[in-house]
Amino acid sequence: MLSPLYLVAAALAASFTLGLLNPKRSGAAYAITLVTLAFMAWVPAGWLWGFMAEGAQPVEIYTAGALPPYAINLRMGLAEAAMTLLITLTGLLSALYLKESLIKLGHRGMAVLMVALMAFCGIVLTRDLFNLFVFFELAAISTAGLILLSEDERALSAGFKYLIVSQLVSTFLLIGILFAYHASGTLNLDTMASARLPHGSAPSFALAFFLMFIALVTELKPFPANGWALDIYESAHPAYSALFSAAAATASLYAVDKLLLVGGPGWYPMATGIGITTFLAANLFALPQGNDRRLLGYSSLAQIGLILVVLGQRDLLGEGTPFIAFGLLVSHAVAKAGLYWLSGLVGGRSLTDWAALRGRPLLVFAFISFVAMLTSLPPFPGFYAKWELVRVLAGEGRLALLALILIGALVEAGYLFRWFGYMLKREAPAEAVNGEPHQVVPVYVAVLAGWVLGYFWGELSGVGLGHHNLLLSLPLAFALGFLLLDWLPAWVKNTLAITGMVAFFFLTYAEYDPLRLIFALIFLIGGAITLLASYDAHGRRIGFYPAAMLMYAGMVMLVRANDSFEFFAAWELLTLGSYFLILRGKHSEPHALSYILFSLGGAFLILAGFALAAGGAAQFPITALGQVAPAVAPWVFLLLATGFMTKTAAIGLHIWLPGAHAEAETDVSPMVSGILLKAGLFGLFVLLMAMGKQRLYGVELTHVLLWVAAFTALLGNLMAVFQEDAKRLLAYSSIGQMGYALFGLALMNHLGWLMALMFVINHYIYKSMLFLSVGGVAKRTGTREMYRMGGLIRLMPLSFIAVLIGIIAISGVPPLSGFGGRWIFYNAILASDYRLPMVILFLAGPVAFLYLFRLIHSIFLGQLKDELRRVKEAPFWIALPQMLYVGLLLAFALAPGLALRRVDTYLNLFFPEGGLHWEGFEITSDYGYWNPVAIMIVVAVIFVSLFAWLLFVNRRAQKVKQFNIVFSAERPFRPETTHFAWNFFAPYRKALGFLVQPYATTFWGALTDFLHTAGDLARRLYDGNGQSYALHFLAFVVIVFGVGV
Amino acid sequence: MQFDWMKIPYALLTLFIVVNFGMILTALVAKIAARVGRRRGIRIWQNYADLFKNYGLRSSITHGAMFYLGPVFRLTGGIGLLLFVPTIYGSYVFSNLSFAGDLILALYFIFFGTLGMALGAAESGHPHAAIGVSRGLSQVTTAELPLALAVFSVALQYHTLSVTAIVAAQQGGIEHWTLFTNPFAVAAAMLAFLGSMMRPPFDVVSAPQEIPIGPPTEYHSSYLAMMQTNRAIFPIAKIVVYMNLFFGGAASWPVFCLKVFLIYMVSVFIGVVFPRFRVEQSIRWFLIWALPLGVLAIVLV
Amino acid sequence: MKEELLKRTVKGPDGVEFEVEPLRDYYCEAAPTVMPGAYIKIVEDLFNWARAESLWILGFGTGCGAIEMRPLMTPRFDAYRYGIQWRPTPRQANLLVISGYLSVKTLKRAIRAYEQMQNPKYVVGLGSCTINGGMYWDSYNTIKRLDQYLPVDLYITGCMPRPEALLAGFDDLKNLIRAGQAEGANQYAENFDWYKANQKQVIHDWDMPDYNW
Amino acid sequence: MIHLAMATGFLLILIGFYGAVSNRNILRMIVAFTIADSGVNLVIVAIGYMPGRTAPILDATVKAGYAAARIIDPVPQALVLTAIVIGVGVTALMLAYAYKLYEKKRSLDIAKFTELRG
Repeated sequence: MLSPLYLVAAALAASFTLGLLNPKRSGAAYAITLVTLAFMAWVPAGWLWGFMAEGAQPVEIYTAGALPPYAINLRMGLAEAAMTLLITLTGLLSALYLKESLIKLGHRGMAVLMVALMAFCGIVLTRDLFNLFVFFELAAISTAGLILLSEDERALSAGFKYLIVSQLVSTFLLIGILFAYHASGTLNLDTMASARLPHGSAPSFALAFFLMFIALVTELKPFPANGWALDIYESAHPAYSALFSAAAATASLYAVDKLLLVGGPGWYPMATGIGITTFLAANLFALPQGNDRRLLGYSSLAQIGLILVVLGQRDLLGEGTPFIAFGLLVSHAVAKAGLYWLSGLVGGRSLTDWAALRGRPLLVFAFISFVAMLTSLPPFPGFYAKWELVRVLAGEGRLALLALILIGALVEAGYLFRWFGYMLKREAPAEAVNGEPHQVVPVYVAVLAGWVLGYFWGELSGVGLGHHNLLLSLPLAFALGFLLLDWLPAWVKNTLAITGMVAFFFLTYAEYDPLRLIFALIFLIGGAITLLASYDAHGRRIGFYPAAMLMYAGMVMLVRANDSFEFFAAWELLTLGSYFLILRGKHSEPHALSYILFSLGGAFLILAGFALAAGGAAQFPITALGQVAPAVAPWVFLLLATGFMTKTAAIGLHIWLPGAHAEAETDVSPMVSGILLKAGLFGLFVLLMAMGKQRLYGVELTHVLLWVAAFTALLGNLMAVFQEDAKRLLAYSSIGQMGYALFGLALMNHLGWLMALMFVINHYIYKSMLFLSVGGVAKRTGTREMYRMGGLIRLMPLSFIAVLIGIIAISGVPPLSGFGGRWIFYNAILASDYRLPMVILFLAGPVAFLYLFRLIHSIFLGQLKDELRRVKEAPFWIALPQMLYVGLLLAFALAPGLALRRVDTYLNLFFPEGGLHWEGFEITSDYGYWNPVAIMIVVAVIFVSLFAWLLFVNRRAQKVKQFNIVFSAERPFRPETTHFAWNFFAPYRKALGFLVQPYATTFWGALTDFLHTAGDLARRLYDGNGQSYALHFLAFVVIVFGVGV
Repeated sequence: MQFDWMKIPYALLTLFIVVNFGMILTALVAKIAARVGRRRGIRIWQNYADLFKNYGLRSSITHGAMFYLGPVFRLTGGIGLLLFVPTIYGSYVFSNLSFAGDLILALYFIFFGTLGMALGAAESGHPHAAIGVSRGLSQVTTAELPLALAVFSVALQYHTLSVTAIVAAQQGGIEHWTLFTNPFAVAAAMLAFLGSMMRPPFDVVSAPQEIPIGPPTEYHSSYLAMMQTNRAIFPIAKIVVYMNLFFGGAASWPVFCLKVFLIYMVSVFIGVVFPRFRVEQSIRWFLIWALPLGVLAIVLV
Repeated sequence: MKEELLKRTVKGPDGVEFEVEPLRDYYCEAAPTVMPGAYIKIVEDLFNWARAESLWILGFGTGCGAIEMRPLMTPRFDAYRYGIQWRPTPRQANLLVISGYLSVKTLKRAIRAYEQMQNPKYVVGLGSCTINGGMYWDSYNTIKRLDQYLPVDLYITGCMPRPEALLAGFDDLKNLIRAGQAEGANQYAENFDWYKANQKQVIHDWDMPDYNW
Repeated sequence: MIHLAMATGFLLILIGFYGAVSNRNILRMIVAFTIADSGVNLVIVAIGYMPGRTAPILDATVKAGYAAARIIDPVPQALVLTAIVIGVGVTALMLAYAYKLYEKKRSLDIAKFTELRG
């Protein structure tokens, strides 16, 4: 292991060597620079390896031949090694990225770059306050120098603004250091820290510390003293910005951390306060940003603010602090550096210009990996860090802070995912991305590093907290494997996917309890059946399979989860996967965004709920939800239930669903509707099984759920009635159906749960079938608007049969399986304590007829249009699963016991009373009885006899065509004017339309508008004037002083 | 499972009786309504003539498979509804096929015919058919609501969903009828009854003046004959449900005939007096007048 | 020929263009056929009785004589008691009453309505105008003899015939039906070409298929 | 004496800050910052000063053995040298910026360089 001093020495030596070199030999100078930087990276890499693998001990490097405090000392420990490695690697990659511009600038530029990196390393390594100051000044000067060398002319003024602020900062820092020295008699951080106790209370020391602290914190660009930083981020060369964002911030953070060591816990609240304010403000201001680099700048400020919060929570986090802080830091550094490098490849500066990346799948993958890292999604380090942070904060009752962090994170996810949507969906600029290898390689290295770090954090989390490494779980690995296989043709991948899912089910089916078995069946086998439709796709379908498999993996992991961590990780994975799937739709960009935002919001609620429930415990089995302390239990229930209901689109939280489900691709809609929605129900099942009834302020929460569910069912159905778009209609219908299922759960009795399960199965079958069928029709007709179709029954008989069976089943008419659901429903409500919510649900039932009839009539019946006369039946692979579903539906209608009987017995564990009795084909409850086979036979016999009779008496019927209708002795003009389909239920709208005013949409729209407007107004604070920024800094100092001291 | 094959001829016997009773009853009712208009009205056997005439028509057309199946669905719905409910209380012969399911089966089977008929009518491609269906479905959403509440209330009251058990609970005198033990439920249900009998003020579905007879516009010949058969069976079958739930059921055919006739007459009385509601008016009417009764019924039971 | 009945080229959703010929694609082209009665005589007799006792009139007033039909529904005449009622759709009606003069324009509608009724179906000509043109005998725009265009089973004379006369006429029609002599529909099918030629002779803007199913 | 020096130092800092935020001319701002720098240096020296002691130079008059009690604190004295050097560096850099900014817009008004904002 080489001495850390080489970090400084090598940089200086190389810089001076460059000065001696012939200025014309830029190539050689560049080579020297690269070699030096590589060497500089090698030094900490060796140390890190030593610490991690060989158990080396931290070393102190003494200078000037004397021991501290009489001389400056440097320290190389695990943290230092990691940070300097991060810094030097970023530097190396940036230098690589900067090849052309460095060679053009000549050796001066390279020297400044090396000095800057040296200074950052110095800040990390040194244990001496004044030395820290010197390194900071060096960093400032070299940073300003780098900016001065930037190509963008605007960078000049940005650099000057930076210098103004750094002058102020250095003044404060210097005075602070000197007074601290005066008060403590030492400049050595460790000595000062140990000397703190006697002197700590001295006001002069406190003041001195405040000056130092505020100066160093300002280096972290806190709100509002950060306008200068944004200007730099926006105008500097992206490689420099990467350096500032990743390397400089790392160094400054560590400096603040070291200083806090001196200051002690008394200063933690101030750090927290500054951090959280910055986090929230920066995220808010980023919301209306249109410039990519400035947006990244805001995001950087926010991330650093968050890490400052973590440092400020050191008193709680204790030993765990580095795990969390580093997790967030590396996520931020890797992602931000990567994104800045990417921004250099994109020609335009508007967010929508990033659509240029679309032609390069690897870069798209890089982009989304970075976004996922920034939003702390699994399996990246930030995810583990977020989980840990929230767990501890909730465990110690710092709930307000927790809420603020989550809100800020949601806003951040908002603008990042919006950006991602732009990238994938907006019109690509004419000029494509043509990254040179030296520009693309750093990006790839960053992506790779992100994934490796994800694995590494998984391992750490396994060692420290006993969690599973997510990347090692089979389903996720299987899903990620498709990333590597994406070059294969779609049908090969489809076969692999189906095989994998079916095989996994057969490998594991013995491990599930009856309830989970149902869900596992739907997720795995059901998913495989739905995937059959994907054979219809041609080509390679880049990106589809990783996304789909990620979603399925998430769902499988959800069913298999034992503790809250696994559950939550699975939840986020399935959310992410389904988001990608939904985003694939042609016009789905805004809907996918609203989906991911609602889902993440819900996920955060779940996260908070679990954390609250765990009360700080590292391991929290799902089953332990039942033993949560009574004081917090209702709140936990509330958080988790709301979180899950975001996924099932309960009313008020439903606005994401119609667009997301309707705009998705043909084979994706059944996945996200028929299968994905069940994840939310599974969550609710798990929640209610563990927690049962909860009371909050005397209100029984399941009762509230009951009302919410009833209104969801009613309004979902009502809204479906007024849709012109077939897929939107089905989507709204799903909202209603989920309302029914939720209602069953909230009834909190045996049959209610059985009914919910029945809806789970039924809804999976018929909604998958209907979405496929309607999707096939839409594919053939080129429209989703029902009134443009009509009369397709003859041309698309299979699709018609699927829809026919589907609507009979949904409407609950015997003899199909929907009736079973209704029958159990009646028995369940009879056993319930509540009566009034049923009124709403009774109204919802017949409303379903309206939209179902409209669906089948407007598409398949009525008048066929000119241009659709030659439409063909849906493609084989889309029709095949439909027919399978028809078979499944009939089978389930005949023998519901196959699926339900075991669950019925299983539910006795929770509700011993009120189960069903299964005798032969007859099903009996406490109230009534039902024999599906008998019903089927009776209906079939009557139907067939009558049909035969009609065939006999009507044997000479003349088949006529569509205009052979009586038309008041006239004839129809054209099919378009004869097909009664548009605004089909006009009188109904007149009577009950007031119920479907889009209040929820208005509310959420107003909220986002408000956030946007607030951010847009507030960011005018940064008026671009260097003097204003100086004033901001002074104001910041005064405010922090006033509030904190 | 043991199945008593004799149930099939027994069920057919019920069917036979009810078809004929229905034919005559509807003619009788038409005569009564004619009398209100000071006419003599149709002959009591007119329905038979019409039925034979329609079967006797030599030609017919078809618009497609669903159009063809529509009347089959319709009549299956009527016959099924009749047979899933025991007709005569205490009689094994006339308990029909009620072993297949309870009250809920009957309630939901009502929609079987409606749905099939709506689909068949829609395939004819005639806009009036679609308009009629649109109106009918819109109206039924709120018209059925009070009935659903009443049924819920009755089931709560008797703690069972078995029709036989509900009738049994009402035996022993008129004061045991649900009509007196749970008057709000019966009131609500009877208002719903008005909505489902295709008589004024709730007959806008087939509104003969503006959308010539709505859904069945294109139906004729044997299709129409089947629908006529259903027209004879279905109201009776429905009234049987009402009778069993609210009016003590019937232990013999004479009582059956009397009760069915009287219950039928409720809708006739209202129908001949009141003019027609538009769809949105009837929706509001049911929500404002019938729904509160239903809610009262389930709250008070 | 009306524009909407002309051949047109349309483009399907898959981008392929094809021709739509409304008269062929939207209308059934089959010609009417003669429909024999039931094979067993007693069945046919039963049906004829039922047909006679269940006369469903198409509610289509073609001319001024329609005014005389309304009173039949009133308490004074109450035709319902004879098994007569009105139907709003030709599909369900089996009696077409041509109530008075028939302008060429209306003739087209009357033909369409007639053809859309089901076999067996009956035509009653009401008033002298349907027999010889009546007071419109020299009009350029009304037809003079109905039976050249539609197979008439019965004429009820008068200008106008009173409701009582109508009732008497319907009674006669019942007798004809019961006797199995009201086979207008089959007659129409048998002499289809002749009827069509007559019809097309007066109707110059023939914008419908030859037989309206 | 110390207090006077320190007060003067702080006064200079304040004057410098005031000058920096109240003058829109970039050169004047730079001058203001150098004034503030001087103030800082003065403060540093004042902190290290102890009344009645001598300069921290070990020679014949100040024996090494007694030095601790006889001389003033040498550390601030040393630090101030570094601070001055750094100050000079920063000032030079700012002047370079001023030159370049002037080249770009032919103006030294800080308020004219606000194209980056929001």
